[in-house]
Amino acid sequence: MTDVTLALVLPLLGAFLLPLLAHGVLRRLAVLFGPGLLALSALLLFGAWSTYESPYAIALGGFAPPLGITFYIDRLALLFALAVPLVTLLLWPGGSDEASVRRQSLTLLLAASLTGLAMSGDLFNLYVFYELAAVASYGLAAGSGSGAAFVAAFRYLLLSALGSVIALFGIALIYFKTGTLNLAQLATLSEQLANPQGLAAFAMLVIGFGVKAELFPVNGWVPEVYGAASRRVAALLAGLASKLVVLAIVRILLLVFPGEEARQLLLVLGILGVVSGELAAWQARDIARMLAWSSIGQLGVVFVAFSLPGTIGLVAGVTVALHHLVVKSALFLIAERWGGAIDGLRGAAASSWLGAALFVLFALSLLGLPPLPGFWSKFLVLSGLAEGGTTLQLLALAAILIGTVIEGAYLLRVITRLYAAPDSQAPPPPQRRSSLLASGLLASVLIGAALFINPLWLGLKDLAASGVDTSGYVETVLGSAGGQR
Amino acid sequence: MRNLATLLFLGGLGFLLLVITGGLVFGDPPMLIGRGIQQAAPDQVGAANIVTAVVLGYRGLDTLGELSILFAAATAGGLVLGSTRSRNTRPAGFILRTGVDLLFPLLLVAGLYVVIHGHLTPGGGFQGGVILAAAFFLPLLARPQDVPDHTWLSVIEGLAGTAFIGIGLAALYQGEAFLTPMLDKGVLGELVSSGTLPLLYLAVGLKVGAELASLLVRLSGDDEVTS
Amino acid sequence: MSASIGLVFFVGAIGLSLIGIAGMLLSNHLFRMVLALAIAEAGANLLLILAGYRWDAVAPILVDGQPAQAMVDPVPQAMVLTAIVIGVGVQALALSLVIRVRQRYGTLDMRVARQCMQDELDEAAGVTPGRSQERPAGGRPLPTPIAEAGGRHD
Amino acid sequence: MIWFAATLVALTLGAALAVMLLRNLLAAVAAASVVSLGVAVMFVVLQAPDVAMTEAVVGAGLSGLILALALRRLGLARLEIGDAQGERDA
Repeated sequence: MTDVTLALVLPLLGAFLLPLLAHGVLRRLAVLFGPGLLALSALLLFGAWSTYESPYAIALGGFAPPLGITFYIDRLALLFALAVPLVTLLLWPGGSDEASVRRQSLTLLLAASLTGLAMSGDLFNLYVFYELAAVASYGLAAGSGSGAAFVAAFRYLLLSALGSVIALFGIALIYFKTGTLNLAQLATLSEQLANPQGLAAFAMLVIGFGVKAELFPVNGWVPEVYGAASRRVAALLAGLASKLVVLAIVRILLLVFPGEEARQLLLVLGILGVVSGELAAWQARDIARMLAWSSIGQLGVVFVAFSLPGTIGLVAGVTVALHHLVVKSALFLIAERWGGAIDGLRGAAASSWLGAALFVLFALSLLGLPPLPGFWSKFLVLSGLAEGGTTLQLLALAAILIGTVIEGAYLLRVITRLYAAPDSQAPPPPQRRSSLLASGLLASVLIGAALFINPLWLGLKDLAASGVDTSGYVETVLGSAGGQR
Repeated sequence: MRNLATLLFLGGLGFLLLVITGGLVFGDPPMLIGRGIQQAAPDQVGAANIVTAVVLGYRGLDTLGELSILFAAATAGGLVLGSTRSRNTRPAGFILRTGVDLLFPLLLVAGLYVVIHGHLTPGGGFQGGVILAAAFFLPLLARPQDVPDHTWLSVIEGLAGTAFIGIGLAALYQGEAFLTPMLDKGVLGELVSSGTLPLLYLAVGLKVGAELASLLVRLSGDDEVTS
Repeated sequence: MSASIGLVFFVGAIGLSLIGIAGMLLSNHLFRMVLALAIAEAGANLLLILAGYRWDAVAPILVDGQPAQAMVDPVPQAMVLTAIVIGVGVQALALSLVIRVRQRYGTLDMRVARQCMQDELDEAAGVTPGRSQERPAGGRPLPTPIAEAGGRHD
Repeated sequence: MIWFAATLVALTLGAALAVMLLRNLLAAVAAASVVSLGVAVMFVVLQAPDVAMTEAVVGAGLSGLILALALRRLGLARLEIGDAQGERDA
């Protein structure tokens, strides 16, 4: 029997050992060490996915669930956890000098913490994994070594640490009221938190964790960090890390705060994120910051989607989140060498037709052109909002539609530059072959999803149905006394 | 103007927080998991210090995460500052050197004592680790020219982290969940008791000590500022 | 008496956090922001410990094998242990960043450093610096960049 | 008891204010250590000896050392008053 905790432990072990290996005689092997461990954990998770029957809980340390830390494994957790090693592999920072080894160590730590965020069923454990992801990303953000990267990383660190203090306040409030940290047990006590104090605690958690999820009021760091860090790091943070944090927030929302007010809070913050993100992206004149602001807008849509109640909300949210994961990672990868302003991209298609074509494909899917998965994800959100029909939801619907129009404007601006005739300046260099390969793989995922949209839809609906099943969660974790799976 | 707005906002926030916490009950916590742990800990973990039982047993994964965060901070610090070499090769004065020579074994013993008694008395891997870090760092103050190279610190760091995970994996190998306490629990309150806990704390102490010491060495390297 | 002593500690926890948050928002000095962060963290830790306190209870350490009387909740204490160590790690990383910022831009003023960063980003992006409108929300107009008095180190 | 607690809290809050207001950064670091010590004593009062020990060792000791080392490396660690390099709190 394979244990999925290994998927978290192996990258951690790798991170601890990598600096030692890189010094020793095994230097040649050290280059393959990190990717090998990630591939191994992906295999483990894939095995768990294929033999999966029903949700189960793992009691870490063998302590019966409410006392110890519990991992809760269902299809939702497995799907997001599986995305972590795969996307990290695609965005792996190579190299064998000292700085590269440190960067790889941090990437492994980030991967481990994100896996933990997907599986953990304990409030404080989520906080610890969140902090680990945050500290690893400060290092990666500063890793490019420019002065701008240091300032951006410092500002990110301060904002994120402030968020952590606020989240810790929220955890303390919850502990005051309930005396437990286990999400399943908190779910049984959710009435005790259905009051202003509970709502304040939720708001604090959302603001605290929202820093990394690029939530509206606490996302000032996004354009600075993505602009100053390498595109691969930006892809990792915007594509992958933000989604896993969103998953953690959604778990807390579904289990502990089923009330209407908590959803409305997410809805309002999501709307503000869509509007502010898309407007700023429209004004941006270089591609990194344009993609960064657009990412804020997209995550606004994700929060709007998750604020929809019931299965439909979870399906819509998961679809939008996964779609954005694939598309934004790929866009950052393609733009890896397109350093300059958008105006400087003239003739990029001539120097690399494949890169430009992939960019167009992903941009169209981001916009939501019908056969591509982006259309279905937006369609799910919009239909859910129209069905809900409250004033706020209709406002969100309008905001998303207007956001899409703005998005179209700025993405088309880039595309027309790509295919314009090159002017006097030298055209941007073609992509690295590894980046093209990685984004090609992501494109095949996208096209595959478009072709098999029907089985995918059924699978996602199934996944979401078990995801919103709060009583099933409680029973799985607390019911099976003894903690043995 | 902005400051005034910020102050007003903070005043409002403070008022709100006071109102919120004013409704909380102080001194009578629900202790849903706390009570269970207090009853079960002596049998399940066998540590007289229940906080240690929680830190290493019930919430052992948090501790592993915490070690990883320290490691991430040290690695990121290394990435940011690079490998700096102390340029200040002037040896310190006689008094400092002698003092350090006397203090070094003392700190080492004190640190190890705090670490390995962590399951019995207040203290443990983190507190002892900090003392160990001070012990590792002091020689640098006295003889800046001798310790430019801290490879051995990173070796301790990596091996101690591996040991912590290895102890956890040993349980997995035995068919238990990750980080399940192993070995004989022994008699409550004795030094050799509570199974693998003292070993875990030793790993924690060494790792924390090595990590913080390398952080201190890195921060103290005066590569450009020479005032 | 019992309620008021609780209030005293609550005031302490909230006061520390507020002073810390105020320091982070109002100060423009990079080093002082790091100090303020530590204070805010201390406040949050104190609140967490308060969540586990019980009247007339002793520390959760068994003497002679058996609990003599009621003990306080050990779980928040374990959480705070974790939080304190996390805090010091983050602080060390923040200070290394401060050192680097000072070396690159020769300033410890957040406004100057931020302006330098924006200019560098604009320049790297090939956008003419100085008229960048894509300032994030809350961006405030900057007074003329303050020249640092005589580079102390470079 | 309550007077002790109130004095302790007042002292700690005062030290925290001092951290924010002192012009001399080395003094501010010292004040931050005082805050940590005050919080550590509160932890003792609240029956958390483990945490108190950690807070004293880490918060007052190690963190103070780290901050002082960083100040030295920034070239700002001096005791005379009026050294307000880069200190322009608006």
